[in-house]
Formats: sequence, structure tokens, C-alpha cells
Amino acid sequence: MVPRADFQSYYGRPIVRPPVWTHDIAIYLFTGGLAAGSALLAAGGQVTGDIALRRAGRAAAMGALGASTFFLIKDLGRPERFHHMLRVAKPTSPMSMGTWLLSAFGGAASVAAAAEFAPLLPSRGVFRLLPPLGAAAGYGAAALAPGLATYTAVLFADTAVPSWNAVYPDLPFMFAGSALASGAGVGLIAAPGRPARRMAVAGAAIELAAGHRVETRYGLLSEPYHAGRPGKLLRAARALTIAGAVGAVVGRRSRTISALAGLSLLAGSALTRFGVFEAGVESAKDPRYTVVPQRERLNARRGAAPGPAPSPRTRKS
Amino acid sequence: MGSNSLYGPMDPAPDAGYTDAPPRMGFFTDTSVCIGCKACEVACKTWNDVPDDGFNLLGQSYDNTGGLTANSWRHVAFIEQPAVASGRPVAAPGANVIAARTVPDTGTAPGIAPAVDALAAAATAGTDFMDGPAAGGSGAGGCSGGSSSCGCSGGASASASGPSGGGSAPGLVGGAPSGGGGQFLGMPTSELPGTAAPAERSDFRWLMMSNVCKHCTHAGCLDVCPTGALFRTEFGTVVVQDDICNGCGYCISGCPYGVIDRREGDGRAWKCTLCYDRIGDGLTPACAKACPTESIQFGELDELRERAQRRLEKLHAEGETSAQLYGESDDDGVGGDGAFFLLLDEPEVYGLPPDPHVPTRDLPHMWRRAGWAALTMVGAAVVAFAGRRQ
Amino acid sequence: MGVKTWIEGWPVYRQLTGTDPLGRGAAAQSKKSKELTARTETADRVAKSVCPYCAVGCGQRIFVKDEKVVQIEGDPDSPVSRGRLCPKGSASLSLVTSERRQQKVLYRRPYGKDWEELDLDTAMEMIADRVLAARDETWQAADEHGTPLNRTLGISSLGGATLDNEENYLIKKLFTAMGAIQIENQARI
Amino acid sequence: MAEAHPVGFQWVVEAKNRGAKIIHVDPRFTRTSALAHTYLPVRAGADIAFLGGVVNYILSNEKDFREYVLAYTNASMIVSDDFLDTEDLDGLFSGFNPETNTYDQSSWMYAGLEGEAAEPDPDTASAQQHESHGPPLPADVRRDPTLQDPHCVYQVLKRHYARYTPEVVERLCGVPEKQFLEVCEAWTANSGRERTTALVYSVGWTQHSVGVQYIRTGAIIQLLLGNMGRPGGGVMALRGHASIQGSTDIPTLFNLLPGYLPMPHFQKHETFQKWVDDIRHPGQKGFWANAESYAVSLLKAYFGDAATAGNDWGYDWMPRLTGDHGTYQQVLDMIDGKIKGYFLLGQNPAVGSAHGRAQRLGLANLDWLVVRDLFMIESATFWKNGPEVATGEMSPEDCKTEVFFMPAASHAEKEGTFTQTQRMLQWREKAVDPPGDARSELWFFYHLGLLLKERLAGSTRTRDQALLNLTWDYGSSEEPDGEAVLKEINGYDLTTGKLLSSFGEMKADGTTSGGCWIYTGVFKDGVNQANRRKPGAAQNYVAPEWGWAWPANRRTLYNRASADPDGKPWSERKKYVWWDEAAGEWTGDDVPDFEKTKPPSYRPPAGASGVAAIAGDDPFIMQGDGKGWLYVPSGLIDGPMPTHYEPAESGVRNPLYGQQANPTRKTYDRSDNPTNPSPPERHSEIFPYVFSTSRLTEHHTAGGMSRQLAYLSELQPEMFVEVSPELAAERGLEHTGWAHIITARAAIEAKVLVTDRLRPLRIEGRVVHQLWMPYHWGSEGLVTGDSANDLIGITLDPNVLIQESKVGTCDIRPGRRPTGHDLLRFVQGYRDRAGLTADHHTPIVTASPSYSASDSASEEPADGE
Repeated sequence: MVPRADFQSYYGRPIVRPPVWTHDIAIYLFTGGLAAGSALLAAGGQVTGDIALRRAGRAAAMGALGASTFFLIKDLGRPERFHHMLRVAKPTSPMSMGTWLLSAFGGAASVAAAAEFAPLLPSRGVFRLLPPLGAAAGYGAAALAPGLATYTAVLFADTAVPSWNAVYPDLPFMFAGSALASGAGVGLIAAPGRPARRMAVAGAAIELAAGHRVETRYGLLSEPYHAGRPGKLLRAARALTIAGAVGAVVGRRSRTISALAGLSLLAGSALTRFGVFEAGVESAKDPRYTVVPQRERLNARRGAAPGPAPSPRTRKS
Repeated sequence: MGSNSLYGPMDPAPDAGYTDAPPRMGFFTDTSVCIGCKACEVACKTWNDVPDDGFNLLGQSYDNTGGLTANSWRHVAFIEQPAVASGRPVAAPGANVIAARTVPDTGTAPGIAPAVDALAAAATAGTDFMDGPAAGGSGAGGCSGGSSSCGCSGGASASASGPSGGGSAPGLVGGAPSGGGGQFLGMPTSELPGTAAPAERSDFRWLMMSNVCKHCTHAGCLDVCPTGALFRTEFGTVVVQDDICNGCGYCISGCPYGVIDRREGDGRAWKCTLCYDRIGDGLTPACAKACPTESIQFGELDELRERAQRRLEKLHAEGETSAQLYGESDDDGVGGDGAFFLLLDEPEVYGLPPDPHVPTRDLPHMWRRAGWAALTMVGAAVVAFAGRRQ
Repeated sequence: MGVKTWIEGWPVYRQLTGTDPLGRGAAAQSKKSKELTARTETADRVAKSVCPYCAVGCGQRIFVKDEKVVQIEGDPDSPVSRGRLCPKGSASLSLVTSERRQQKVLYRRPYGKDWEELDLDTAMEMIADRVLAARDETWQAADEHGTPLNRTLGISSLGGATLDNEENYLIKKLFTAMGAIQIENQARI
Repeated sequence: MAEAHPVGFQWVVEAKNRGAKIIHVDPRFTRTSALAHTYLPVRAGADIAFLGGVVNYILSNEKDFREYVLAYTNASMIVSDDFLDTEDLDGLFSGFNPETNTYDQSSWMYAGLEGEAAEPDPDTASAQQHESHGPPLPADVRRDPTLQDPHCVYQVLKRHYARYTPEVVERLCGVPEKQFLEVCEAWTANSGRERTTALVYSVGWTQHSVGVQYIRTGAIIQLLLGNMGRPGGGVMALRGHASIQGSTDIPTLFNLLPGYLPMPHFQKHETFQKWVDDIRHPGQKGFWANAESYAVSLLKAYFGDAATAGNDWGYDWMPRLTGDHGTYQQVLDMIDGKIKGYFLLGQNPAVGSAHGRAQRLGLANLDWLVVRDLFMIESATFWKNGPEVATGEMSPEDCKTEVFFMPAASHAEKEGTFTQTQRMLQWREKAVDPPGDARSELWFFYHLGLLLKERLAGSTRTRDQALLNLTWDYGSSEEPDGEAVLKEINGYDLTTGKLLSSFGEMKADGTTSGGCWIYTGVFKDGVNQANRRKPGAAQNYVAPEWGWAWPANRRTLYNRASADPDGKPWSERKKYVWWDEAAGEWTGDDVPDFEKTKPPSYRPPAGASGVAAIAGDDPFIMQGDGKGWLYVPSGLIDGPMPTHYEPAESGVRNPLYGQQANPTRKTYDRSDNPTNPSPPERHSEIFPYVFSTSRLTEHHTAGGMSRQLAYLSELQPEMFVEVSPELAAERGLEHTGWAHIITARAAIEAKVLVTDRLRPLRIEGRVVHQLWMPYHWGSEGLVTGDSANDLIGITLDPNVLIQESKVGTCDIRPGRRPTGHDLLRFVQGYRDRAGLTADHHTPIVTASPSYSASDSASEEPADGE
């Protein structure tokens, strides 16, 4: 437990503004990760010739992407102006980069998904091009997928939200692991097999390891990740992820257990995003998380001489 | 685009592509002469046709708009401060804010003992109110004990609902005085009220500050805006273009000062434009023009910085040792503020972050970490499928 | 709009070809922003005025466009106020243009439960009738000793501190001539 | 000042930045205090004790600016041997008549002039006529330039204030001795040849039962320290309405005619000659000697050609006063059914006047009411939304009052002049036409006048002749020409048709007209001087070419005093107006407030009167003797020197005198106007706390121009009461919770702000809690709430008939007040406990009977058994 810090504020009001985003954004993060994980899964299936895996992955990637786009737009204050996102391409804006990435991924994932319908279509004319195009698009989507899964970590980290910003070294790994786990979850439900199980274990391991660092390495700013409601969410997420990974391994012979493990991984991944989202919101609401680290930094920089700070008005509690 | 495009001192307008930029313009807000009249708030709204912020008595001294929001682009903070309890040296005669000074009990009421301890406690407890969440051991009434469940703690509990809590009175929940149900301000619980010599209660001052968008050299809101709605003007200021903004809300989290905000029912982000339309025509921004005491000064930033330094030296010479400039230095975390302040106490007392930095400072590193994470992901996928090639 | 114009208007294109590769300034500026101008600059005329609230007497400039007041702000020439205004003075524009301002004559008849609208001319006629009736009813030509009084105590008035000198002059003149002495304003309060 | 006049406060901030020391004395820590060097909390209602303490400090330490005092004040004049001070008579001055509670002032006069005392009329606020000039006084008075004569003003003053020691100030005001002495030292150290100190008050000072004497005490200090008529000095009143000064100069007041000419009184002014002589006092010194010219010119302006020497210029058409016809008397008369019709012109008495309940009950008992305002106000909707409707005392079905709401034009929609607080007229240009039916007052009264004249046309009744002969020609358009009215005010030479350039040109033979002599010159040279707008930055700091100040564009009154008796500036640093020997005239930064070519050495010949009797070193030219008055031998109703009396409602027994409160205060002793008991009466503890009310920066008076605007309403959205933490604890009040405040008149509710800005004071060894409320709220507007003025009763200053509304006693309790009929019962319960039964009468004279020679005076508790 981090010792309670003394600090001053203006009537306890937040200093940085809590994100105006709703849970749509948490869902967006989850579906984005899911799309990325699924695209990787699909590409793996493509490579290994596991058509069921490929098909499930492509479908899940496409579906998740659609949902992702839907939730992203839904959260806009002016949804009809969604296309303004493509007005500029700003390297300083993770959301701008993410939008371009999402667009590119969307194109690739759509073509890949469309290619799955090739068997239902007459194999002549342009339709003949579908399978090879789909293959290329599938690889393309897979190539973009890691970016899609991890850019959202930058999206959160590149803010003044104290507990998001501080954990930027580990957050991408947490999201990467979460995306893998969720992709694996799709595999475990739709086409359980060794790759999905391995991916589940790997994803869960990365997510849990990174999550552990997020929750413990950042002092006061780790607090929102284990306290309160976000803490509960993340504990639940961890339990589900562990259960999913264990299930993936032990449920090798059971389609049911595999599917349950898959669901568990998906739920865990989703809760991870909710937990991270809410932890950030909590850290913004309480001025302590803004003031204390900054004050400590400032005092440290000013050296031994306390200068005007720490203010004599602060007291130990 | 230069080497300090993301962090460090620079002149923002040329960096943003204005080859022939006029001098950078800004605000110097000198809180030592602010009288808290709020003309700035009204003049701003009048000029920019900004809606009202709702009619809520917040109990934060005379601050009833709470903070900068989409509907308040200037905001006057009020801090009632017993100064003696702070251990602050009583300012010398001629200093800026000497209030009624401590004097010895004159003994005109022989039957009444001067309850000095109670007074000290009163003044100390009083700071609880000012400090919000810093619940003190000596605090009175509902604020005591530093319990995070107390309304005064404003801690990590859900009680800190924030200013945009939809018309609620945030002061009442976010570390507000009355949450605990008892008295909070200067209340020694066990003493007969008023038994102390009144003048001994405390030295007292009432701080006021007109807050505004900082128009940072490195503006977090601008950097993260995905539509280009937020842009750097030729004057070096930061402006949201209402014809572009799609209300993604990213800027709101990008701002280290909590300035920019999305307007309910409108969906777009709004904040101070430093009256872009006015200054483009050579006029003074509405708030600075109205300000009766020149607490808000508008001008070329370089000149304002010199002026501020002189003012600071004068105040220091007069014994106002706690006076400090905020956002004036270009080697702070945002490369200096286009709108900076002279404060009479620590920034956090006014609701300002003590050492903010633009999140974009670490963006390259963030992308690198994301890259590693992406590679890790690829690696994991490869491993997952390894050995299954048919 | 040709494709070329459209492309050139696309900030991404301007980013790639112009001086603002990061798209944070010149490239991102919209047409509307570029053409912004202060509405005081486009006003048809400016009336020199004085703030209507307290007695400091701050100078105001009232900007009018299309016969509507579009802005009221301090007059920098005023040696009293040097262009500054307090929150009330700064709210003068909304005082003048408020939709809450009453613009219709309203009439509440005796024992009436609500307002009724009334024509301005009719209201004036009715008021004139009532003034004369009250005056006649309560006229005091002299006291019991025959000392002239020349007055009515049946009519009174309160107000003037927010009005113009010219208005106060006419009020006092008219009331005095009709013998109504009970006339007061905020200066007594 | 920062609180209610923020833009004016810029000059204080500027002075501070240049090194001036700012001291703020106020019951509560305000936005002004926040920027002051020193803030002193003081008990409301104890200002004379405080300022009297300063006078005592000056006199007992001989810190006065002796050269100034000797030359320019009446310090050396010898007061009658018959004069007895409050110090001798337990709080009464000599001449008190306990039957009428008035003074025979003959003993206050200078020695040898006892028969010359004026007879101020307490009913007609006659002291108010002295706004532009002093009361009458013969020229030659015995003097002792050594100031040693025990009967000279200096010594009388010194004795009077001898008891106002720092220790007494602390006991009465709650200001610790040490802090008080710091103020005394700062004030005196900053006054003299090289430096001046300004005394600034807001007109809350007038709202006391001794309001005039508050200001008098300030004036005494400023005269003793030589701060009058000099740059950076003076006593500055910060008035609260755009043209409240103008509405006093050109009065919409019952007792005055334009230019402070008195309204004719049925007995004193039976004929034109008696009226004029009562103003000019034949033989008197000073500019007032020309009063007949001003009076004739006014009547010529009113009645034009119909005013002739043969009919005494129409004087007999003028209505006559018989007594008190002030706004509070009117309201009580309304309650009593004596008044038929009422005009409210941009004023909202249901919220803005004392005793809101009486105001509303009065409104409800009219035949008709005309309300002219920008927004719907409480005074127009009392019959359906007022508090009395909520208590069931009133209902639309039972209220007979016929109400006309006439929308008014705003300041942007009409042209005309406001006179601001420094007597400066500024012309406003019209920006746009008023919307809908909205019209200016000018339009309304012009057309009402036309309608009245039309209806009376041909009448031969005497009573109608004034109206029929009234000049009423202000242009040919629907909207009367404001400049034409201002020209009439300025006045014409009727022989040439030219506008007058100064009141010196006015004649008593009917060849000039002028609607307000002190405003003559506003159209000097045919130019609207009030419309001059030479930028301040392009002129000297006095800015004489911006607007126009009465009289004669003088920006600082009595500025002759800025030079020494020889006409030289007191110091280079403080030079302002001086005698230019070479040019043979007065010159300087301002228009000299003196005859331009009268040299400092001028001495009037024996027997001179009028302007000629003013010596070259008499700066106070409107005073009967050319001197600044430390002691007022005649003209004030309640005493020649300010004396500490407790407010009409006080929990503190007057520590200085048996006489508790101003014995001449105007009271309306009626059961619907009860007064909370004060010592020596019993039961004052029922209302144990002191309250005061005033403005917030964010609102304007009764809220009609601020609570209707969202931008102001959001800044102060609710009625609240400020209490100290100690009082909050004593009464269990919670920050932002509800409380209700109770007086004998009403109980209102407000949100609680607990703040260190209010602090309990120790008065006479016990703790006195003060609480404070803004008075802006009412039932109409975007933000609504109870009205603080409902708490206040009607007790008036006798000199000017202004109510005591800045201090009263009350109780405060946590929670909301009762509603409906319960509220009436609740307040009645307080009245019962306080002994305020229907036959209760507040004792006025409480000085020891041996001094007051009165049967009614008594130290015995009067509990209204």
C-alpha cells in the first residue's frame, strides 16, 4: 500500500479533466484488440492451412473491426463528422495514426473476409481473383494487426490522465497480450487447436506479466489499478485470463472446455480494457494523482532547498 | 518542424508552418491585483456567445462556476486562506495581502480566557477546507481522521465526482466541506465559540485568480487532435475550429491543465481562443479588455515575460515572498505557457498542476514501446503456429 | 470545385507539400478560421454610451449591425474607466438583447388572476384617465385655515436613479405641475 | 469598492502600485479587503465611535494641519456659552425637546448669533438641501485664532471626542487598540502639505439612523488633516446607480426642486418672496445670495411666457409640502389606503426597499400601479408571486390593484445624460430603437403630459392652470428630443434666445430661464458639453474635456483649498489650483472653484453680502461663511457634532451615554413596523446577532438588471448568508445548508456560507456575532430567493429620511423557514417573546431623566406589559 500523500488542491476538484469517453471506448479497445488477435490467428491458419481457423479468424477480425468502428464513431460528439479524422495525418496524434491504421486494416480485413465467400460465388471473372487477393489481404491485415493492437496503448498513454500516462512502457504489452488472448479465445471457440492454445497461453502470460508491472511499478499511480472498482475489474480480468489459459491447456480434449476457456479469455480481455479505462478515469478524478507525483518531481528538481514548497500547510495524516 | 517540435523551448508559430509569423501573443495574469470581479468571465461569454454554466451554489467561496469548462473559458478561483496556520511569515508592512494582524489579547474581557490553542486549531482546521482532500489529524467535525470515506478526503473514493457531474454541485462531493456533516472551517470543536480574542484567530487572505487556457508552446490538446480542428495560429495560440471538430474527446484527456472540455448537447470541444477573431484585427481579447485592475494583461509574450519578472521582483522586495511565476519559463514541461500567471501561493492551491508536462514529450518512446510490444505479439503468434506447418 | 482545388484544400496534401508537415498549424487551418474577423469591425455604426449599472459611469461603445446591437464593450477613451468594465457592465449586451425583456404592455385588471396584453396607446389613455381621476378625487386646494396647498396626495412615484437627467426633469416638472408632490427615488433609499 | 465599484477600484490599485497604503474598514472581509494593506473588521453601526476615535487622536496629539485648519475651517469660531454637549447631558445636546424629539438649536450657534439658527424641518429632510450649499449663516463671527478659548470650535470638538480613546474604540467597535492606532498613524502621517489621504465610502453609510453624521465625522477628519479641496484627498461617495447623483441634482424627490431649491412649504414659503428669502437669506455670504435668479429661471423654464413678474412667476401654481412625504411615509399611507396611484420607474421596492412586506402590502392596496421596467419585476407581480401570497395573506382574487406593466427602453435605446458619482454628466448616444412597446421615460412622460393637457384643455379651474401653462415642447417627432430638454435645463437668455454659459448669467427679472441652475453651462457656447469625448489619454489627468461636471465643469469642489491662503500651492507635489499673480487670475489643472480674478488678498468691505462677502482666502464658497465646518452650528437635526449612538436595533447598551440611539431619528411607531428591542429595553437577546446587508459584484440592487441575465446569475446563483465558523457552531449551521434569519418583521431563508471572512468581535467584554447577506434576491428572474430587505424595519435618519438598513439585529437558525401560515405564526412567536405586543412602543429617549427632563425617558425596562 502506497502511503497516503499529503497535498493541496482547489476544493478537491480534479486538475486534469477526467476523460469524456464512455465505456464505448473500452469496448473499442477490446474489439480492436480482438480484431488484431483474430487477424493474426487467421493469418496463422492461412499459413498452416487451417481453414477453419483462418475462416473464424477472418470473420472475427471483420466483425470485431466493424464493432470497433461503430463504437469509435458512436463515442464522437459529432458522429456525422467521423470523416474529419481523415483530414490530417498527424504523427503526434495516436488517434490520427490509429484511424489511418484502422482504415488500412479495415480494407485488408474486409477483403480477407470477403474472400471467405469465394466458394459460394461463381469462380470466373473477377471472382477468380478473390482467393489470392484474400490471401494477400489476410497477410496484410496480419501485418497491421500488431500495430492495431498496441497503438491503443499509446492512445491512452499519450494523455495527461496520470495513471495512463505513467504506465506507457508496459501498457502496450498488456494490450498486446490481451489482444492475443482474445484472438486465441476466438480460436478456442471456433477451431480449437494447438496454435490457439499456445496463443492463449502466450497472450495470457504477456498480459498478466505486463499487467503486474502496471499494477506495481508506478507507485501512487499504480494505485488506481488495484484499488476500487478498476481494481476489482482487473482482478476479475486476471482470474478469467488465468482460467482461460489453464482451460486452454487442460481442456485439450474437450470442445466444451475449450470453448469455455475461449469465452473466459475473451471476457478477461474485455475486462482488462474496462479496468484500465476506469483506472485512468479514477486517476484523473482525484487531484492527488496529478499533484503528488508532480510535486515530488518538482521538489526533487529543486533539490534539497524546499523553496516555497512543500507548503507548510500540508500535514501528515 | 524543428528539433524541439515535441518538447523543449521553441517558437510555436514558425514550427507550425507560418513562415511570416507575427510575434507570439499571450496573457499575463497577475493574481496579486485580481479583485475577483469576474468581468473576464462575463466579457468572454458575451464576446464568444458562450452558454451559461448552470446556476449552482458551490460553496467554494465566491466561485460558483467551479472551473474552466466548455462553457467557462475564463474562470475565477477564490481561496480563503488563514495564513498564520501555514507558518507563513507574517508579511511585512507594505506587503500585498496583509489582513487583520495578530495582536495580543487586550484583556478587555477579563472573564474570558484567550483560547490560543483553540485558535490555532481553528486556523489549522481551516486549511482543511482550503486543502480539500488533505484531511488532517487535527481536523474538526466530519473531516477528522483522514478517512478516505469522508467527504473531505476527496481521495480515491467515488466521492470525487468531478466538475462535469451534470449540474451537481461538485464542491459538495469532491472534497467539500460539508460532506462530513459537521463544521469544517476553523472549528475547534470543544471550545466555546468566540471565546478567543477574535483578532488572534488568524491572519487571513483571500486569493483570487482568473484561470484560462495556457496556450502551451507544446499543447497536449493540439498534438493529439486527430482532425486538425485544434491548430496553432500565426500568433502562436491554440484554437479549436468549430467547423472541424467532431467531438472525439481526445484533446480533453490530452490537456495537462484540464482546460479544454466537450460541451454537452453540442458535442464539440471548446476553450479559450485568445479571441482569435479579435487579435487578428488588432483588438485586445475581451477578458483582458474588461479587466478593471489589469490583472489580465495581453500582449507580445516576450514583453509580458519581462513585465512579469519586474512585477515579481517588486513583490519580492515588498516582502511577498510566496509570489511566483507559473508557466512563464520556456523550459518547463510544456515549453512555456502562452498564458502565464503570477501566483501568490503554490499552483495546486489554485487548482493548477505544479509541474505539468505535455504527454507528447514521451510519444517517441511510447511508439517504440508499442513497437516492441507489437513485435512481441508477432513473435508469440509465430511461436504459437510454429511446428504446425503442414 | 475542381479536383485540384479539392486536393489542395485537403490538409494532408498541405502537410505533404507545405511548411507544416506535422499538420498542427498552417496546414490544418480551415477556410472559416482564415477568414475570421471581429464583429465589431463589421458593425454599421458605433454609439458612444455609458454603462447603466452603478454610478462610476464607465464609458461604453455600442456596436450596431443591421439595427441590432451586436456588442457592447468599454470605451478606452474614457478617463473614468479606460475601456474596462465590471461583470455587470460586461453583461450589458445581454441586458439589452435578452429575450427575457418584456416587449409588450401587460395589464392586470383588478382581482385579475393573470396578465393580459394591452395596446400601448390604450394603456396611455387609461393611465391618463386614472391620473386625472385620482388627482380630482384627492385634490387639496388649501388646508383648513385656507393656506394654499395646490396638491394631490393621491398619486406617488418612485424611481429615477437609473434614468436620464432629462427624464427626471420631465418627471419632476410634470408631477409638480399636476400637484403630485410624492415623488421619490433611490437617493432616499 | 472592489466589491460594488470594481472599475473605479482600478485607481486604488494604481495608487497602491505607486506606493499608496490602502486601509479597509468593514464588518466583513470583502474583495476590497483582499487587496488592502490593512483590513479592520468593525462592528456594524459603530462607525462614529471609530472615526471619533480618529478625531480624538488627531486633536489630542495635535496632528491637525494647523495652517489649513486655522485658515479654512471654523475651528477658531466661538460657540455660544449656552451650548451643552452630549458629554454633559448623557448623550443629548442642549435644546432637546422630549415632547417632539427635536432640538431647539439656538444654543448650538456661534456666540452672539443665537437667534440666527435655522429651523430645520425634520419632516422634509431639509438638511438634504445642503448638498450644494451650507445652511444660512451670518458673516461675522467671533474668532480666537489661538484656538485656546474653551468655547472655540477646536476646543469644543476636542472635549467632545476626548472620551473616544483607542480603548473605547476597541470596546465599541471590536477593533484592537494597536490596529486602530496604526490606522490613525497612517492617516495622519499621510496628510499635510506634501501628502493627502482620500476617504472613500459607499452609500451604505447613508443607510443608518445617524447616516449623515457618519459622513460628517469623515468630513471633520479630512478638514482637520487638510485633505479637502486637494488632489488625492476628499470624501468620496461611491453611489450605486447610473444617475443617482443626477436624480438628486434634478430631483425626483419630494422635498427638492432642481438645483437643491426647496419645494415650497405651505407655511414657511407661503409667498414667492418668503420662499426665495428662505433660500438666499438676505445679507448672507456666498453664491446662494443669487437664489432669486435661480428660482425665477426655474419657474420661467417651467411656465414660459405664463410666468411673469405680475404672477410671481407662477409660484402660486406650485404644490406645497406640509410634512413628510417621503417614500416610506408614502408606503405606510398606501397601506392605510390614502394613495390611489403609484408609478414605479425602474425601481423595485418589493425587493429593494426596506420592509419588503410593508412595500408589498402597500402595493396591494392601491387603485392602480404603473410599473415601467426592462424585465418583469417583483413589484409588478406581488399579487400573484409575492411572499404574502404564499402565506395566504394575499391572493389575486382579493387584490384590487390594477397593474400596468409598461416595458421600458434600455440605456442603448435612448439618448440622454447620466450624472455619475463625481457629479459628471455624460451624454449617451442612442444606438437602436427600443423593441416592441418599449419606450423611454422621456417618451412616456412627454406623451402622458400631452394627454393630460389635451384632456384639461380649456379648463379654467385653478388647479389645472399649472399643467395648461407648462411649457411642453420638445421637438416634433414621436420621441421627444433629449437635447431640447437638456437645453431647457441649461437655460436660455430669453432676450436673445441664446443658451446660457454659466449660472452667473441668470437673472431674477424673467429674462433668463434655466431648469437646474447648477447644470447651467452644460450647453456652454451652444455645445453639448456632456457629449465631449476627448480621450483621457490626450488630456491632463483631471480630464476636463471629457463630459461636464457641475458646477461649471469643476472636477474637485472647493479646490481653492489646494492652495495656501496666499494662493500658492501647499507643495509642488500637491499643486492643483493656484493664483497666478502675473496674470491676475486663478489657474491650474482644474477649473478653479473660485471667482477667477478674485485675489487671495481680497477682503470684503464691511457690510458686504453675497459673493462679494467671500474673502480671497475663503475656499468653501458655497458655505455661508466660506469655511469648512468642523462644527455645524445650524442646519443638522441631530446635533452639531457627530456622536456615537447605537443603531436603532442593537444588542449593546450604549457605553458612552444613557442615550442609546439617535433621539431625533424618524420612527414610524406602528404595529406593522415593529422594532427589535434594544437595551435598556428587555428581550434584546431574542435577536442576539447583528446583521448587515450589501451588494455583490455580480448583482445589481434588487436584481432586476442582473438576476434576469444568465451570465450574472450563474456567478451568484442563490441567496446566501455569511457567518463565521464560531456562529455556525453556536447555531449548528452547515456550510451550503439552509438557514433562516428572523427579525420582528420577517423570517427569510438562505444558504449558509461559513467563512473566516466574518469574525466575531468582542464588544464591551462580550462576543458579538455579525452575519451578512446580499439583498439582491426576490421571486422573479432566472435565480430567485428570499429578500434580505424583508428583514428590515423602517427607521430613518432625521436629516435626509433615509432608512437604517445597514445594521439590525436578528436571530439565525439552521434549516429552512416555515412556509404558509406557519411562517406568520413563527414570526409572531418571536415578536411575542420579544415583548413586541400591539401596544408596545420603543422608547426614544433613554438618557438619564435628569438631563432629558422628560417623563417618558426611563432606564426602566420597557417590556410592553
